[in-house]
Amino acid sequence: MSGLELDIALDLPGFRLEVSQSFAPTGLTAVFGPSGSGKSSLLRVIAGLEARAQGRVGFDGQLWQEPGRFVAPHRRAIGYVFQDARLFAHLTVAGNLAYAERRARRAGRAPDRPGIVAALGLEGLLTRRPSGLSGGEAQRVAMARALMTAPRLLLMDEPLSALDDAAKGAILPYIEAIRDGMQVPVIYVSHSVSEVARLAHHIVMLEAGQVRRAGPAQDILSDPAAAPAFGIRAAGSVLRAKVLAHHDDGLSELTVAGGRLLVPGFAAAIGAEVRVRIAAQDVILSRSRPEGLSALNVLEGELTDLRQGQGPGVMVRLRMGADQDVLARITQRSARALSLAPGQRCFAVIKSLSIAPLDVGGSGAV
Amino acid sequence: MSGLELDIALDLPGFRLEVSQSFAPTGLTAVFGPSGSGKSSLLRVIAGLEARAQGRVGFDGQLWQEPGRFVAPHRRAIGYVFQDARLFAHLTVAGNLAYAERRARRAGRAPDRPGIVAALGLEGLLTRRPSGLSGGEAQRVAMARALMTAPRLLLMDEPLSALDDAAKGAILPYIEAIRDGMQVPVIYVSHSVSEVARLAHHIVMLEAGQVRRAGPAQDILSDPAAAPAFGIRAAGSVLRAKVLAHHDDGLSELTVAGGRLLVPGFAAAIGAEVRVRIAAQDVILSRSRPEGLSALNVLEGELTDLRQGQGPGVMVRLRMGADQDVLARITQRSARALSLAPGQRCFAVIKSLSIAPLDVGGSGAV
Amino acid sequence: MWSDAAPFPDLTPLWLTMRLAGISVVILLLVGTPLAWWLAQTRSRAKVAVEAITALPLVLPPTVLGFYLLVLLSPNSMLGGAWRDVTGTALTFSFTGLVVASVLYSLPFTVQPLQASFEAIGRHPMEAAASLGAGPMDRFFTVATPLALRGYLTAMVLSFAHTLGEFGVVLMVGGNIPGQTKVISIAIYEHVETLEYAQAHLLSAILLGISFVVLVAVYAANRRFPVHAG
Amino acid sequence: MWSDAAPFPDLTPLWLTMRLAGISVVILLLVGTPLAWWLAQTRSRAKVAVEAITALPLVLPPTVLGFYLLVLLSPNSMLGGAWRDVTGTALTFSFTGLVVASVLYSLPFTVQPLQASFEAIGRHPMEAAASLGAGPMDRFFTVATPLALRGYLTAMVLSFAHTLGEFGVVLMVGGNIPGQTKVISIAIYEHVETLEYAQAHLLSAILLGISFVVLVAVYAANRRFPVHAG
Amino acid sequence: ETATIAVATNFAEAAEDLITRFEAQADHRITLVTGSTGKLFAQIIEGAPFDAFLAADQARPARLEAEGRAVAGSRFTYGEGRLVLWSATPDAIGTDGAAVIRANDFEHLAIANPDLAPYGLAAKQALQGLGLWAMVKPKLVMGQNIGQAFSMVATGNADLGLVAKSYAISMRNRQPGRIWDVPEALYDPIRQDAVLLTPDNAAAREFLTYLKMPEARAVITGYGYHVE
Ligand SMILES: Nc1ncnc2c1ncn2[C@@H]1O[C@H](COP(=O)(O)OP(=O)(O)OP(=O)(O)O)[C@@H](O)[C@H]1O
Ligand SMILES: Nc1ncnc2c1ncn2[C@@H]1O[C@H](COP(=O)(O)OP(=O)(O)OP(=O)(O)O)[C@@H](O)[C@H]1O
Ligand code: MOO
Ligand SMILES: [Mg+2]
Ligand SMILES: [Mg+2]
Repeated sequence: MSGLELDIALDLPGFRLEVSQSFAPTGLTAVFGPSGSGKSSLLRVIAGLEARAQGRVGFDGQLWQEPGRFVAPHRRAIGYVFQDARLFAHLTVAGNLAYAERRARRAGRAPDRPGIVAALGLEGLLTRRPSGLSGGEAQRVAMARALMTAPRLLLMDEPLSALDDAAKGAILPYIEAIRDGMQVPVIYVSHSVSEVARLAHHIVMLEAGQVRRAGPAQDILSDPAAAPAFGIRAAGSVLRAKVLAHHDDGLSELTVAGGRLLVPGFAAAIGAEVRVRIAAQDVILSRSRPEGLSALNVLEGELTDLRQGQGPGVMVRLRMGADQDVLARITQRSARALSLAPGQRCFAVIKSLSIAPLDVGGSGAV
Repeated sequence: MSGLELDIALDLPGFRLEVSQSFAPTGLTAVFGPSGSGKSSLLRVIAGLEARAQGRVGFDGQLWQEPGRFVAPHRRAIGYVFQDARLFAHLTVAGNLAYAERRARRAGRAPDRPGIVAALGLEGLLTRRPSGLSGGEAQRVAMARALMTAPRLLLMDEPLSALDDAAKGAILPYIEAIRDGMQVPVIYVSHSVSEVARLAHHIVMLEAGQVRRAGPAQDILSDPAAAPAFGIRAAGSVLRAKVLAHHDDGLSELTVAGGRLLVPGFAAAIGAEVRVRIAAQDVILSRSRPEGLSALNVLEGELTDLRQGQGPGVMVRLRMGADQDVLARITQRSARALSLAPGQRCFAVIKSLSIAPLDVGGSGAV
Repeated sequence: MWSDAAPFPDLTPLWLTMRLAGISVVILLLVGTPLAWWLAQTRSRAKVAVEAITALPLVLPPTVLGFYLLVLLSPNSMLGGAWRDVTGTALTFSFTGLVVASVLYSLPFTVQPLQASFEAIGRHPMEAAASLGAGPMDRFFTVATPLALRGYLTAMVLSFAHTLGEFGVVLMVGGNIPGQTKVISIAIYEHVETLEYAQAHLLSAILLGISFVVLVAVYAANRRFPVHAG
Repeated sequence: MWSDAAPFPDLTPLWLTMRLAGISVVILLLVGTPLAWWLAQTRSRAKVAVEAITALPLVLPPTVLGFYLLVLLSPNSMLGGAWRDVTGTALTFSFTGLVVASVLYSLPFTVQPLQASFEAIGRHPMEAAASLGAGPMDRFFTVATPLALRGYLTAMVLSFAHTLGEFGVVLMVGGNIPGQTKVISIAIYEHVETLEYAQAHLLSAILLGISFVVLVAVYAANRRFPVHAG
Repeated sequence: ETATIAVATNFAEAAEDLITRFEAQADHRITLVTGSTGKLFAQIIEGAPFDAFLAADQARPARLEAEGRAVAGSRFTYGEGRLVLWSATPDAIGTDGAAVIRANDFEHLAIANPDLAPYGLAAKQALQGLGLWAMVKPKLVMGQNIGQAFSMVATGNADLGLVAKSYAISMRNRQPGRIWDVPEALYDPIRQDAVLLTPDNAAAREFLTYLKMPEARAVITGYGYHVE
């Protein structure tokens, strides 16, 4: 199975989008970039909604677009969550969902209606007209409608931007289930680093219509060079972990290279592989193993490099094992005070609870 | 000067908004609540856009609404950023801005056009039609248009939801300038805790059309009982601080009750009062003063109470001085291991860089 | 002039008219919809010309248009001749001819409002429908049509009413044959011309009354199933 | 029947017609706009009835409507009498009378498309304008009107074209007085009736040609300054 | 002085000719307004500014006179219309038009509406007189006036028409074809009356007087009308 292959150019008055990029056939690819960088335009090209786009679009061995050939949007079996909700004003919420479901079934795909309605909390809204929905409600309905197509490729344009954390927390597991359980590749536009960190296996960074960086989420999120683009506060590392135990006091224990981690309890089978994101700024460094602190997680590793950023910070990389790094962002002052230098053994102190629930996710297919 | 006084009820099919609340005459009041709780409806009532609303609305000594009296929306001198951008499709970006400016000037108010255009980064967009704007661009134009009314009261409905952190970082200081410099009260709907924490002097929490809590931001954000509503990860404390020095290595030093804090450098006069927000989950506790850590900030205080939450966490309150508390969220396991109990002297370890730039703001008029 | 006792007028023309108006409106919608849709979508340079041509039948006085249609549809003409060869009947002086004439004459009243409301929909809902797997015909009927309901209403009201009142064209092309092409507008006209004012008033009142009831029903239905804009 | 040499027809009726159509369209917009706006906004129960009544002038055959208008506007009637008392001139058989009749007859073509496009705007842009300090009149002219441009176009095209071609009403009310009330539709009609076909063709061609140019200009202008929907 | 004169459509061509001649010898200007007799009548009742009325029948001028809308005693017959059978197809009509109709080898026969137009009534009477009314009735198509009936024949949609002779022999008729004069015994004379509407308009009064002069009568005869 091959994924999405793009080699396209789109000229809009005063803006040019030029993307030549392969997307993984499974997992979630986050498209990240500043406002106006061409994220929505990219999704439109993939969906076949930009007649002006030049070039090639291929998906799963099929050519959707090449010179002289153009597969119409409705034949691409995509689900598209638009940045604006675009609900049908003449249909109720239930009617909007049924619109998608009917066509999916006709094409031989079977969406899980009750599951979607429940995941997005739409039970009470089904008889409403779109004009009677709040902003967040409309966004949830739009997402449900796209899911109701049971798509082969899911395009989501900032689907959670109008939602509060509680609603996001209810919806994200459902997106993960689609991403992993249904093996539907997802292309996900977002400007929320925590969403990207939790969900993405791959990241494509756009800037002014061009791909600036692209690659596995783990690499990009832990690459100090990429940090400025995400905002320095988003830098962090992603560790592969194995579930060791679930404890009575609500904590789950994981093994990672370099030690063990206690994280807020979550549902996963013992032995399952998961990913844990550790934000660089949540890591405290110590030359000696610290004692008497409330922080439960201390990992030991080798300091491989220090990189001076703009501002008062230094990004420090600790190697825990093959391919497993932890990033720590500390002040220059601290680095001097601790006389940090490459080659030293160091301890990373991580407050268990600063590993956000959002940041523990299924392993996906990185 | 008296602020906004509301005593209103609004019946929509299947939803009732009932709010009786005074809003401070200066500063920014964040309206916070889950999707569908009535935040947008509340703004609509204040703006005079809900003809169905019953009751009284008063602002600045004027009665905008009471039985038998209704001041039309265009006479209220408000600025309103709608949740959807609502730009005029028949005008360019410049035309949209001029529309607001012309009417403001006619009413004797003088908006700062170049300042607004610059703050929102609209220089390159002025000749565009709304249909040619990206989602974030449209949102910025909508915000600029509302600011161009030079309003006496600014209503903003999730104005930054479509924007990335970099754009937010550019816009927030401008909102602060309006809030403080122009003494325009702002009512600000948001579901972003970091925005609320940075900007709000007051918080009104809505739930199912009712006010659940209301009060100074500092109290509500540091009240463990309110934490669940914000999401446990949003809990934290706000300390009053005084700027002591700006150091060469890019750090600024503040005095707070309980000690000194080093934070990423920011612009403020020596001696100025600022507010510092410390997220409860970013605090590590220790019974003894810790040594050899990269973390620079250690505050000493008295443990006043421990509160067991849902899940594996415990919220611990340290009293630093009169009215100045630091909240720490740690695991039960740690609390047991450290044998924490009220009355003990404790040390709070705070990574300087976990005090987010967004969380250091002007002191406002709390 | 306002006589009180008068023989009750023959109502055959009324039913004939209703049939004509009904059939014409149906055909107008069938013909006008694709034309309006094309006009709303196309970026062709021909668009402006086609738009103008669509409105032109209105410009000619009905009787004169009727005269030209008489020439155009006559069995001696290419068009009328071909029709006769195929169907064995003439287009002129027949109910079918009336329908053709009415459709031509009322076409602008159907096309213009439909086009305007198709244009007002914009491309967003259609894009959403496409992304949900709806093909062009599918989304036309399930999205564009319901969203253009107000345009259909306007189109139907204008063309229905216009066909009822239309007279000059119908007279020329139809030949005023009782029971076949003598519609109510001709009947009322005749009563007026022959100074049978009482009967003219009565027929006018009936026509107005029925039309009023039909229109109120249509508008009330429209009010019950509105599309909530914004 | 298609003669080649014919005296060039008198063009006075053409200019008269253009004047009539121009003035009528202006008055129709002035009268139709508030009516359409009211209809688009109101939640009154009377709305449906008013909507239906607005369409009723269409239902009557033009000559018959003309006859009723003749009776209504005649100096012998209350209305026409009052007009004569105030202005010193009669409404019937005058250019003013023609304008009144044209406006009445073409009103539905103005009101219906305007109402439809006002309704399509929805309340959101108007709310935004109010929040920016625009009062009701202000926002009507600066927001509703430009957003309803397509409706104005339809209204103008339909009423302009209809006034050009209108004939029965005008003939009855105006009395076909050369230079005063003899509009081009009547002139063409007369040429046809009196077998002056060549002149009828010529006048028709001129009328169609001018109308085509006007319509193309209007549509092209509309294309140049479009409101981008969604 | 100027006068506005309302003339029934069928007489329009002749009236134009007469006005030209009249204006050449008198110091008056005449404005011609044409229309169907019924319409002109209704307009006169409602106060139309016409100074004289040349109708296509006798009934309406008489009624105007009776109702005091016309100058008493001014009414007179200016011409008598003649009915002919006419077809746009050359040779469709031989020497015996009645036989052509009787042969029933046509699809449509156009007449003016008998309820509205005097020529229509005459056509009906003629067909009844020939005993052919019931036979042709299903094939009749009707114009509201004689001009429309003529158009139906001229465009080839109706094979035959019973129309005013003035139309069939008009200089403007480009398909003269063959005509058959319907015997006068078959229909009541189509007397067309004129009446003065405003007593003090010299132009109108003099024009009506002119119509009775031999010169005018010759012109009228030339357009296919009978003048007593
Ligand atoms: N016209 C209406 N008819 C019926 N219900 C409505 C209407 N408008 C709003 N509501 C309902 O009122 C409730 C409050 O809506 P409101 O838009 O104020 O929510 P909100 O707090 O702004 O939510 P969000 O964060 O999702 O924008 C919602 O449940 C919504 O569905
Ligand atoms: N129809 C158009 N005409 C001209 N420019 C356009 C048009 N559509 C989009 N653009 C421009 O193309 C650029 C990319 O737009 P796009 O919507 O893809 O941005 P985006 O990355 O999705 O931004 P956001 O995060 O703000 O939604 C923007 O600068 C936008 O102004
Ligand atoms: O000239 Mo007539 O009166 O219409 O037949
Ligand atoms: Mg976008
Ligand atoms: Mg809202």
